[in-house]
Formats: sequence, structure tokens, C-alpha cells
Amino acid sequence: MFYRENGQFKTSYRTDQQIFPIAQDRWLILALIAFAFIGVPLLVDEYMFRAILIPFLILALAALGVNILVGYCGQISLGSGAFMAVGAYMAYNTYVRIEGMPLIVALLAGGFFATLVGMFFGIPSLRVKGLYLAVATLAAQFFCDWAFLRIGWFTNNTASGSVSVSNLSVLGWTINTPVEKYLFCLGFLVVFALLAKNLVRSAIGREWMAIRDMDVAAAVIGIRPMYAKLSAFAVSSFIIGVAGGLWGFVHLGSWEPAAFSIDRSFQLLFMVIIGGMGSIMGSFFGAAFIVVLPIFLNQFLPWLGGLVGMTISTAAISHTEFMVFGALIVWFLIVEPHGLAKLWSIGKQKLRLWPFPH
Amino acid sequence: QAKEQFFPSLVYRTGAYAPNGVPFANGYADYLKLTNARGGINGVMVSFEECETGYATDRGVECYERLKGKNGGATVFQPLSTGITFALTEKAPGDKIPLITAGYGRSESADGGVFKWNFPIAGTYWVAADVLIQHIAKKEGGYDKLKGKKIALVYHDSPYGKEPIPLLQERAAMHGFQLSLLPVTHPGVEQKATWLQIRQNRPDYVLNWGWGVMNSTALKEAQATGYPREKMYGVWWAGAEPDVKDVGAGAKGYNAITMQHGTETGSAVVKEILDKVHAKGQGTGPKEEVGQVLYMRGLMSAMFAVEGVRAAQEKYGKGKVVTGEQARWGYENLNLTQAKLDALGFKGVMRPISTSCQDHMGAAWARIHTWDGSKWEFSSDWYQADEQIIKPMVKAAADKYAAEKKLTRRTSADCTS
Amino acid sequence: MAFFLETLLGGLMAGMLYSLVALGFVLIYKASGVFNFAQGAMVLFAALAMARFSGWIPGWLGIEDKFLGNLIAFILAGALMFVLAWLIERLVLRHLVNQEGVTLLMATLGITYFLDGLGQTIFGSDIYQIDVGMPKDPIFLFEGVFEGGVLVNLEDVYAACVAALLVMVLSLFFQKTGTGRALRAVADDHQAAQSIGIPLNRIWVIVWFVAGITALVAGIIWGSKMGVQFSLTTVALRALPVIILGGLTSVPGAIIGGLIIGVGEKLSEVYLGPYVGGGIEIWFAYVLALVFLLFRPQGLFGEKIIDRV
Amino acid sequence: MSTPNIVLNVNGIEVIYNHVILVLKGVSLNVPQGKIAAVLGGNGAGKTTTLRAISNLLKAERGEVTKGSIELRGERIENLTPADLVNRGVVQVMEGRHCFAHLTIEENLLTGSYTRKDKGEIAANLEKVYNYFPRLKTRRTSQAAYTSGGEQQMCAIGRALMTNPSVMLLDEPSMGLAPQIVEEVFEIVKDLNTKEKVTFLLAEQNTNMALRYADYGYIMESGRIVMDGAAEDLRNNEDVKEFYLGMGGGERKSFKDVKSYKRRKRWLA
Amino acid sequence: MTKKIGDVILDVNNISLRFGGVKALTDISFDVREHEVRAIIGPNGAGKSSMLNCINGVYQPQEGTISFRGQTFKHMNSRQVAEMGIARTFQNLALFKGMSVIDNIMTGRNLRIKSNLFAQAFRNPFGIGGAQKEEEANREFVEHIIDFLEIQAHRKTPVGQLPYGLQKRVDLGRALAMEPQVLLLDEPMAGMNLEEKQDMSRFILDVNDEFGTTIVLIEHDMGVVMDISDRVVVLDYGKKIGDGTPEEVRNNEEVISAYLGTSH
Ligand SMILES: Nc1ncnc2c1ncn2[C@@H]1O[C@H](COP(=O)(O)OP(=O)(O)OP(=O)(O)O)[C@@H](O)[C@H]1O
Ligand SMILES: Nc1ncnc2c1ncn2[C@@H]1O[C@H](COP(=O)(O)OP(=O)(O)OP(=O)(O)O)[C@@H](O)[C@H]1O
Ligand SMILES: CC(C)C[C@H](N)C(=O)O
Ligand SMILES: [Mg+2]
Ligand SMILES: [Mg+2]
Repeated sequence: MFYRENGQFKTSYRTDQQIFPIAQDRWLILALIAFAFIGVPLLVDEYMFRAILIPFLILALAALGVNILVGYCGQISLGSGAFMAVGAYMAYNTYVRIEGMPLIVALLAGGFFATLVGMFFGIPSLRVKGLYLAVATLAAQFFCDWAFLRIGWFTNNTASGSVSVSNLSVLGWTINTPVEKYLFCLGFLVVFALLAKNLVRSAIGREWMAIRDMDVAAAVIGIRPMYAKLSAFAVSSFIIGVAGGLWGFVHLGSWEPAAFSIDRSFQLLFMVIIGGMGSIMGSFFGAAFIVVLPIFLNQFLPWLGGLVGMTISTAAISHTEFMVFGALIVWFLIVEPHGLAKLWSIGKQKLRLWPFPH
Repeated sequence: QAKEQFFPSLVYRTGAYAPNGVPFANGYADYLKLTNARGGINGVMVSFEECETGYATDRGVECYERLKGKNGGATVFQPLSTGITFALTEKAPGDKIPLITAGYGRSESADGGVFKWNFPIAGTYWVAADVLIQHIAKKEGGYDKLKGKKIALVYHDSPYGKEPIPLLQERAAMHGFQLSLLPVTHPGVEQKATWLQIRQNRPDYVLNWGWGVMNSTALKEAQATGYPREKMYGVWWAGAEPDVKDVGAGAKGYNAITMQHGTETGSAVVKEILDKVHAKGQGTGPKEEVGQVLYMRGLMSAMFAVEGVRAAQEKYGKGKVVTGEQARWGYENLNLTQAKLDALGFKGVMRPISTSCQDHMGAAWARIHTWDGSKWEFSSDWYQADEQIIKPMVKAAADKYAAEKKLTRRTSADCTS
Repeated sequence: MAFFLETLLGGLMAGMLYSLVALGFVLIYKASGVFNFAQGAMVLFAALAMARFSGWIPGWLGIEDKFLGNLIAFILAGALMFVLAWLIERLVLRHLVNQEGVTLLMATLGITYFLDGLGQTIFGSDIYQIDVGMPKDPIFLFEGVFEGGVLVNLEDVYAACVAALLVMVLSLFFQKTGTGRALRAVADDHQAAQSIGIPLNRIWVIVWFVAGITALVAGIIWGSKMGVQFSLTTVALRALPVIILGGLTSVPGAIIGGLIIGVGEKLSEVYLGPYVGGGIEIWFAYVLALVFLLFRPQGLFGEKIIDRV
Repeated sequence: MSTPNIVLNVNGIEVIYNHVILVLKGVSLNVPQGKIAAVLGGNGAGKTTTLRAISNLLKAERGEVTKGSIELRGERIENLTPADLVNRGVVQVMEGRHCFAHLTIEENLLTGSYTRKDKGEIAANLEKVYNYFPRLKTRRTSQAAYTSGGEQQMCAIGRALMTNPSVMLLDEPSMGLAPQIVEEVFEIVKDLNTKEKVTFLLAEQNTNMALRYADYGYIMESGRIVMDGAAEDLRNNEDVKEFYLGMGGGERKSFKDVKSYKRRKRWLA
Repeated sequence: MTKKIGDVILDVNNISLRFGGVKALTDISFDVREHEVRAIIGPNGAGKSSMLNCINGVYQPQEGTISFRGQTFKHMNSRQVAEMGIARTFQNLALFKGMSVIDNIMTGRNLRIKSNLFAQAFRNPFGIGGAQKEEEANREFVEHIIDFLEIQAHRKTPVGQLPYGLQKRVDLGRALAMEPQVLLLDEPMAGMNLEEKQDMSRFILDVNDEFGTTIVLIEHDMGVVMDISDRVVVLDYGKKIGDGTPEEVRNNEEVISAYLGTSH
């Protein structure tokens, strides 16, 4: 009833090409962003920031990067953890080795090096496809894991191989408190989400999707597979690299290669699949699902147990958390195999018809 | 104002490292329960809450954030993971919460002048490595006999496994033995190539710096390649029951350093726990596990946590709940004399420990124990790590850290406050 | 020379063990087009069941004989895998007919989490033993020829034989029987397979059950080697380069791939590792697989990837 | 209407895809035993959907029948699996061929005999299919993916025949086939219909052909049946002639001369 | 209507193509003149689609050459072919399934989009950088195609959900968006009813008339082929068995026995 585009006539292609062509959506998103920047810092406590929101923002950013490669360009990659690591370690090196290096430049430099590495490991995609490619990208993952452990230069020769940064600041604004960190990450996420959205709704985005959906046909209409695939690897690993830098610098503060292990690669891939392949929004949903849900379950289950007068042991909570989480994944897939973003849009479609079905 | 002293507990009872994480967590919990059974810390009851980290750094950080402000604020954190320790080292100063890392973490964090909030009480990896070399030298009949010997370090490829390397290299240079480094990738189930190399090079000794399943795998591979277990020495995280349990007789002869204690089923504190906690049906784990190596480690770590608070109460008011910041003072001024230890039931289990502003470790004693096929038996006398070697290394590393972080050393005024 | 032989043998044996796990992946992929992320979890689950049953059952039934105890445990664990296969079909797969590969992959991830949780809940998360009487101590061959002889582990040899046997049986099954053909049809197109009367439900139960049994066998062998514990799931990661090198759809490929990877990684670690600080075998395995893929994108024996317009 | 022996009875079904897209809005039709019924209609009318609903392949497309009933010889079949239906003799040839890409042509055909157990029968069926489509025999060892469009279409039809059906649902069987093969396919249909008493329900765009061979026809438009009648009658209906057979006013119009000024103008604007 | 058929634009010389033992094409030669509608017919498996694939650079023939406007190629590369202005549709729908109708057709314009990745990333409603403008201009072009094909209502539907017939139209729309000089159509009317075929025919003729686009058409509906094509090539088992005007072909004995069966 209220969610209708009736009467919103588009008089130019520009208006039809807006990111959110429906006015209600536009307002909703603007309100959401405003709330994220202004409302959330007023409402939320430190734990939420540090343990949930900041990791969520950073991983959503990384998932966004992965989605470009996997969701839009169809190149399944399990090397995302490695690209994050490259971003983090190279940002670190840029930051500590060059005196007076501004933080943002260091993070972007991390992204830049991740781009290089990403493109290098993207080369096999010109020949290798699908699951074969997915497993092949694990070569990147394991190689990077090894390199950062073994090659002293990357860690500034710290004996333990663990590096750390602190006292972050941008143009005199110190980024210390959780709120500051949150805003910093949020800023990155919003800017990159916008840029990514622009890309995927432009020519290059269509090239990616064309390659994903049917590469032979794409070639016939003049799309160069090499350019499309490598550009997807480049853009994607840039974003992932920046996210890696943020993960190290802002979230952990101190890290070792294990922070970007294969588990991270899988985790990011799963975010994209469960959130919705080929959907920017899906990256956020996916990140929320995979980051927030386990933590929520972990705290919710004891509470639930308390209600029925049971105290559950830590191990049992953990195991139940695993089981519930696994079951929820399956359940959501059954309800909507194309991910949460699709579920969302179907929901909207229903709302549009409401209260008259069909 | 909280009425109970809150001890958050980061544990891992699931996943790849659970067999080792569980007994530690049980010991930790049981000691806190015992403390309450004993009437609390000068009447202040303790409370605790566990949070599962799965040995993963990011979940550890989440747990830390979750628990640090709960129930009137955390007293102290003990992450039981070098990775989490590294991450929390960056966060704890901001939150003014101390970290106890008994027998793990950064070795240079023994330097209280730089690491104000870290307490690697009772030993660091440099201590462990140093003592192991001392023991080997003794077996060989003197340091001069080490010349030309080959020692291989099989290590968990992570900051944890790498910690002892600088010290071993230092010692290798001093005594002229040859150190070969053999990394094993997490979680350590794949060691075939490692042990083939060992079979080829036939090192005189193998040091095992593993954790979790890596330890038992190492023993199994040693058996499969015929490397004598008598020549193998584990760090104190590689010398407990879960490490040898399913290898059984195959592990016979394997040695490991102990962090003072070994399996202590006969000790007073264990009897007291069986009596006051388990007998009341409040025991955390199975009875058989009480007194085992990792259980004792948990127990001991909990005891440090509690005794620090007791010490802090001396300064900030007896019978009062102290904040994390106040507790830190307690850990820095811990003075566990033999008498106090005996009173706590640690007679024969531990030696005195006293920390100070400069020295956050407080003691560097260790022994060796050996698996006889069914249980761990002490097989050496007490050793003490060589200050001459470790002190300068700690200082240099701590200074480097301080320089990187643009920290200045604490002044003596800061020490006394 | 003796050492080279040892490494080679070690590599071959390790390779066979990888193949055993790889086989489970190949089976399910070939027969339903699903990349079963849960294979590692199934190996652990099956091994836990076997370890605990063989510990519990003799106690309950008062059976002394170890062989009998193990046998009963094996049968029960097999039955459990059947129930599991049945449940997976009922609760998961049947609702995801005709969905894309990634969706199914994701569903198996859900299964992975569930099994990890369930396995540890029922069977505990400690380290357990499977003792099927495998010899643990090494034997030495050719002691006359080489100094110190060539070390061989009988345990590995037995394991390799079991793996080889399993592969032979499964290859025959796929190539020679009507059911095998139906399975391959299902992998190509669920809907078309349904349309001509292939009962997806039954097929899936069969396939997952066979994969479950493969997991059980792998679990027993690996478990008896390394102890049954959560880390067993990570053997799946070692099997991945094996299947892509051999070809996702090829049963014999799993074996050949395993041998190549096993030998490749052990030789590299032993001969190359020391120069670069060691720990290279994992990435070396993947890089090796990748190199093969550059020449044959479908793996050595995989079915040609079809792209046609 | 008296119902001599209705094999398939579709009664007022409504189909929704993806929980939101309503495609069939109350479709009813029935097919008597031993007859050939044709469903005709333009693109998107819902022919395929109707067939899928009957053969129960709808679930795989995330569609569901929300209203109405479907009966096979009096038995409700909405909850049977496609495999159950094949066992009851109902088989569908899917639109768009759907051959098993990695299997050879012969293996494709043999999968069709999954439900048949008798070896002799299978061999005979295979022979029959090769007789109908000699082209398949020459290509029997190639992987289906590497055969031409028409060969795949033959393969799909042949595969369905291997199940020994008593009711066949054919979705655009003539698509992509050369004219004389189209003719042959319809001859095969006739042949099976008369000789083996197979009942047919076919969805076709080739109205001309369909009405020549069918006994009865249904014409669908946007999810509804808008007209039905004996094929004979439909063929002579003026509207059908005009819109579906292209013979309004007698002579067939040349494709070159069809007026389309409206469209043309718009293109040039 | 008299159209001026021009010079040879596409010349296929002695093409042979084999897949292992299968001879898909044997020594095929024919030419296509500018502005004509050239049909290729033949029984199933004759090699018609393979022929298009060779012209397109999807397959590489073992022997023979192809010349386009006098330039001779041993084999062509897909990208070059597209740049030269040859577009095609596919027999087995090769649409981009996950994309909407608009986006599918827009991909046909991609060769004409010049702004780079950065300009596209920073595209904005204020028109800075030019990416937005370019996008709008191309979109406008695509909307005309959509209007013409009468698929306005489905603009934003993912093509996977469209009925078969409409997908074929989208496929055509995508090829048209390339503004090709030569348009290769592989059974564009399969799965359409009469009315739809009429639309399609009219449309093909329009493109041919108004833009002088040369058409190469594979089709099994003889009515269509005979009515709208200028010359017809007939293939059978990979060999050329006939070439000429529809009239000539229709009366060719060999063609009748191999393909047409009864006369139409
Ligand atoms: N899987 C699906 N999801 C959503 N909508 C669908 C799906 N399949 C078909 N539709 C819609 O259902 C309607 C009817 O489609 P259907 O395929 O039944 O038509 P048809 O009569 O067979 O057309 P054609 O002659 O082109 O094959 C169409 O509008 C189509 O968009
Ligand atoms: N990639 C390939 N690999 C192997 N054989 C092929 C391949 N492509 C085509 N063929 C074979 O070449 C022959 C010609 O096929 P093509 O697709 O060109 O036929 P067509 O004339 O288009 O037939 P239709 O009218 O049925 O579409 C067929 O026998 C086909 O099986
Ligand atoms: C802390 C200990 C339990 C040892 C552990 N392996 C670590 O991370 O350091
Ligand atoms: Mg249809
Ligand atoms: Mg063709």
C-alpha cells in the first residue's frame, strides 16, 4: 500500500538509472546512512562498536570486494584471505618504513599492492574455470600465508612474525576511541560501496557479468575475457586489500598471518554466497549473517537456557551454536537459494503488491 | 559497586585445540571455585564467566570486548594463546586491564618497564628454551660438548613457535651447536616431510614446540621414522597427558620441560579441590583429570590471578573488590613466598615467585619430566634460566617495541604509584 | 639414494591417503554435481563414531575380542552414515533440486557446521584412539643395499592397499553399471534426470551413503594414524589439490592426483624446503596442481569442461 | 461433455513462481485416453508451465501449484515425484532439450531406460529410437554437448521414448528441427498414438502442424485457456486462421509483405 | 522495393572444419554481398551453426580463409570480428542469464563505450567525467531497440525468467545494439508462432532496408527462407550442395532429396 512506485514517473534515463530508482528506497537508504553516522554513535556501547560493528564494517567491505570477483565476474576465488593479508602487511610496511606516511595513503598503498598480487594470481583464470579456479586460488592463499611467516622483510624482521601498529590519526584527527574507529571504517565502506555500485552498473560491470554468465557469447560481442577478468581481480583485490589494512590497523592492532588464514577466505566467500552473489547489498547482509549471527547465538543460547532454568556449559553452547548456525544456513538457502539480498527484494515485491496479492 | 571480584575466562573447549584447552579451563574454573569455598579473597567472593575463543584471534578479541566491562569490570585476562595475547597487548593498556600470560606470550613482555600491563608470570619461551639447552648440555656433560652437535627445532609455524628461535640462535652461537629449524603448519597434522628430514639429518636432539594435535603427531611420526623419543624434548605446552595419551607406549621416553609443576595428583591443593569442589558435585571436568599437567597449569594460573588481587587488597583496602587497574599493582608486587605457597597447597609444586616493576615474570625455574608410557615422571633437578643471556635480550626487544610504539620507559615514580 | 627412495615412498603413501579423502569429493561431485564441502566434517564424524563405538561397545556388550568389537563398531558407524545420508537428502538436498553449484556448495557448508557441532556434542572433543591393529613401528628394506636401509611403514602400505581397492571398485561401479550412468546424468542436469524418471531422492541417499562409507574408511585410516580429533577435518584441505589435479570427475584421477601431489610435496619440502626456510609443502602442492591445470584446465583425467554456444 | 476415458485431468490450476509471479490463472484441460491434445499459444502464454505442473518438474523451477487439482486416471498426482510419474508412464520432453552434456548420445538414450529393467526391452527400445532417428545412430558416440541443436532435440525425444511411456508431454518438439524431421516427428507421434496407444499432450508453436495431427486443441494466452475445441474446428475457425495459421482471407501471406508499419515507425523514431 | 545489392562483403573460401573424426565442414565456399539477405539451410547437423562459429572466431577452421571487405583472415578473433561490425545471435540462447533485459542489450553497446574504469567508478549525476552522459546516450539507443522489439514490459526482468520466445528477441536486441554491418542469425524464429515469426521477419527486413545491414540467416522454416532471402546456401553433411536464389534452390533435386522432402 505504501510501498509503491505508482506515480513516480521517470522522465529521463538519468532518473531511471539512479542507484535506487524508487523514491522510498532512496529516502530509506539516506536515512540509514545518516543514522549510521549520527545515530549509532549516540546509541551504542563500546562492546557493540569493537566486537560487532567494526568487524562487521570491515568484513562487509572485504565481502564487497569478493562479491565483485565472485558474484559479478563469476570467478570463484578462495584467495581473498591472502589479498587481505597483502593489503595489511604492505600497508604496514608503507606505514612504518616511510616516515610521516599518512594513514589513508598507507591503506590505499596496501590496496594497490593487493591489486598487483591479485592480478598475478588472476592470470590462471584466463584458462581455468569454476571450482578448478577456486582451488587454484588457494595457491595464492597458502603461498601468502607462508611468505608472510617466512620472509622477514614483510614483518620488519620482528622475531615472532607478528606486527602491530598504533596511534592512528588522519590529518590530526586521532583514531583511538571505538566511535572514531567505527566512523573511520564506515567512511571507507560508504565510499567504496558507492564506487563499487557505480562500477557494477556501468559498462565494466556489465562486462564482468557477461563473462560470468556466458563467456563465449561475451567474447562474440567484443568483450575481452582477459581485460574483464583481470580488471575484476584488480578492483576486487584492491578493495579486499584495503579491508585487510583496516582489519589489521583498526580492528586488531596487532596481527600475524593467521588473522588472514584460509578460514578467512572461506568466510568471505560464504558471506557473498549467503548474502547474494552479484549484489552490493548482499555483501552487507552476508557479512552481518556470518559475523553477527554466531556472536548473537553465543550469547542468546545461555540466555535461552536460563529461561528454562538450565545452565549450559561453554562447550555445549559452542556446539549448539555451530549446529544452529549450520541449520540456519541451510534453511535460508532453501527459502531462497539466491541469497538474502534476493529474499529482501522478493519481500519488497510482496510489499508492493500488498495488500492485494498478485 | 560490584560485590564480587570478576574473573573473565577465555577458553577453548571446541575445535582443533580443545583436548589441550579443556583441562586448562577446568583447572582454572576449579581453582576459582575453591577460592570461594575457602571464603573468597579476604571475604570477597569471586565470580567468573567463560567465553569460547576456539583459539582464534578474532574471536578472542570479541570475547575480551564482551567480558571486559561485565560484572563490574574484568580483573585480569589470560588468553591462553600467543596470538590473542599479541592482539590484547595492544588493547589492554587503553582499557587498563592486566594480562597474565603464564608461560606464553611475548618473551620481552617480562620487561615491566615497557610492558606495563603484561605479566608472563613464572616463565617465558626464552626461559623454556634456555633451560632445555642447559639440560641437554648437562646430559652431554658440559657446554663444551655441545660443539658440533645438531639440534632441530620442530615448531608450530606461528608467533608461538617462533618465540624461542632468537634465544636458541644466541645459544647456538655461544656453544657452537648447529640449529636447524623445521616449521610445521597449523594445526600440525602433516609432519611426514619434517620427520623424513630428521631421519636424514639425524639431529642429536629434537625440540618440539607444538600445541594441540601437533604434539601427538610429532610423536607418532617419530615412532614411524624410528627417531628415539628419549632425544625429544618438548616445551611445557608439549608435555601433558593429551599429547601422549593416544600414542601410549610409542611415546615412552619422551621428555618435556615443566613450568615448575608436573602432574601433581598428590599435592595438597588437588586434594583440597577434590574435597571441597568435586565432592560437592561442583567439579568442572572429570575427576580423573584433576592434577594432570594442563589442569595444574590452569590451577596455577588462576592462583596467580587470585593472589594478585590479594596483594592489591593490601594496598587498596582489604576485603574490597579491586579494579583491573588496582589488580595490576597487585600483579606487579606479587610476593609468593614458599610459606604462602605451602599454605595455598602448592607445596612441592612450585617455588617462590616475586614480581616487580622491572620484572613481570618473577621466577625462571623449571624441571624436566619424562613420559614412562603411562605417566609423567620428573627426571631432572631444578634449573634456572640464565639471566646473563635472557636479560639483555629482553631489554633489547622491549626497547625495540617501545621505539616502534613511541613509548617511553616507565619512570621510577610510575613504578611506585 | 636410500633417502630419496624413502622420500619417494613416503610421498606415494601420503598421496594414497589423500586420495582416500579425495575420493569422497569426487564421488559426490561426479554423481550429483555438488562440491561437498562437508567431506572433511564427514571424515571426522565417521571417525569419531568409529572411535567411540569401538570404545563403548565392548564395554556394554562385554565383548573381549578386539576384532569383533571393531567390526561391530564399523557396522554401527556405517549405519550411522546411512542415517546421515538419508537425513541430508530429506532435509537439505531434496529442497535444493536444480539449484546452482554454489548454492549447493553453500548448503554443504551448513552441513559442515552442523556435523562439527553434532559430532562434538555426541562424541566429545577430546582426542580418541582407533586401534585396528595397524603396525606402528617402521620396517627397513634393502638393508644390504643401502646403509640404514629404506624405511617403510607397514601402516601406510596397508592404507594404500585399501585405497587402491576402493578406487577400483568405485571406478567399475561408475563406468559399468546403469546406476553409475544415472548418477552421471544427475550431475549434468537434475531436472532432466527427473524428467526421465531417475529418482533423485534415492540416488542421493545412495551417493551420500557411499561417500559416507568412503569417509569412514578414510577416517579409520587417518584416525588410526593420527588420533581422532577435530583437526582431522583439515585433511580435506590436503585433498583439494589432489582432486583438481586428477580431475573433479575422475575416480582414477583421485589416485593418480594423490600420488603426484604426495610425491611432489614431500620431495619439494625435503629438497627445496631447507633453502627457503621450510614449510612449503602445502603451497607447493597447490602450485603444482595449478601448473597442471594451466595445461589441462579440467585436470588430468577430468571430463572436458564444455563450453559451447 | 461425456468423459469417455480421461487420462489427464487438469482442473483450474494456478501456478506461482518464486512465491510472487502468478503465471497460470486457472487452467483446466483434459486429455482423453489415446488421443493427442495440443496446447497452443504465443510466447509466455504458459504452455511450458502447464506441462511442468503436470509432470511435477515445477518444484525444481521454484514454482508451485497453489490452486486446483491434477489427476492422472483419477489419481491426484500433485504430490508425486517426477520419478513416480515416469513409473506410471508419464514422461515429459522438456523445452530446450536438456541433454546430459557429458554423456554420449547413446548413454543419454540409455539413461531413459533407468526405470526399465528388462534388458531385451531396452535393446528393442534403443533399436526403435535409432530407427526413428537414424541421425542419432551415426552420432551415438559423441558427447551430447557437441552435437547440433537438432540432434539434441532428437536425442531428447528419443530419451523419453526409452521410458516406454503411455502418456507423453511434448514441449515444442519441432523446435530447431529441419522440416522433414518435423514431419517425421509428428509421424512418430501419430504412429505411437495409433500403434501403441500412447496419449499425447503437446505444446507447440507450429500451430499448423499441431492442428494437423492433434485431435483436440487448447489455445492459451497469458495464463488462461482462451479457446478450445476439436482440432478440426479450430483449424476452420476464422480467428485461428488469421492469427495462428496466417491464412486469413484464404491465401497465405508472404512474410515479406506482412504489414507492420506501426512497429516500423517506432523503430525509426 | 528494389534494393541495391552491393559488392561482396564477406567471402568464405574453402573452409574445412573437423572435430576429431567428425567432419563438420568440408571445403565450403560462398560469398555474401553487401545488403543482401543470405540464408543458410540444411538438415540437422549439416554444419550451419559451425559455419557461423567459424566466421565469428568461436571455432578455428583447419583449412580455408575468410575475407571481410577484402581483408583476408586465416581465422578470426572474436574481438576483431565484433570490432569489424559482425554481430550474431545464437541457436541455443546464449544470453547473460543473471542480467536484466536492459543490461543484456546494453552489453551490445560496450564496444562503443570509451570512458575508462575510473571514470565509470566516479560516475555521477553532475556529469563530471562524462561516464554518465555516455551511459545515458547508449541507454537511449537501447531503449529504441526495446521499444521496437516490444519488450518494454520486461525491461528489468532477469532474462532467465522470460519465456523462450522473448529470450530470442532479447538475443536479437543485443546483436542489434552493436549496430552491425553484418548480422548473423542462427534460427531466430525457432519456437515462435506465426504471428511472432511475421514480426521477426518484418524486423529483419527493416534492419536490412533501413541500415543496409547485411543478414546471414539460418532458418528451418522454409516459408520464411523462401520469402525473405535473396540467395540461399544449402549444406548437407558439411558439404555445400546448393547455392542460388530461393527459386533455384527450391527446384534443385539434390536439395529436395536431402532437405526439403516434399516440395513446399
Ligand atoms: N522459473 C521461472 N521463474 C519466474 N517466472 C517464470 C519462470 N518460468 C516461466 N516464467 C514466467 O511464466 C510465464 C509463462 O512462461 P512459459 O514458459 O510457461 O511460457 P510458454 O507458453 O511456454 O512460452 P514459450 O512459447 O516462449 O516457451 C512467462 O511470463 C515467464 O516469464
Ligand atoms: N565442438 C564440437 N565438437 C564436436 N563436434 C561438433 C562440435 N560442434 C559441432 N559438432 C558437430 O558438427 C556437426 C555440425 O553441427 P552444427 O551445429 O553446425 O549443425 P547445424 O547445421 O547447425 O544443425 P542444426 O540445424 O541441428 O542446428 C554436428 O554433427 C555436430 O555434432
Ligand atoms: C598459550 C599456549 C597454550 C600455547 C599456545 N600454542 C600459544 O599460542 O602460545
Ligand atoms: Mg515454453
Ligand atoms: Mg545449428
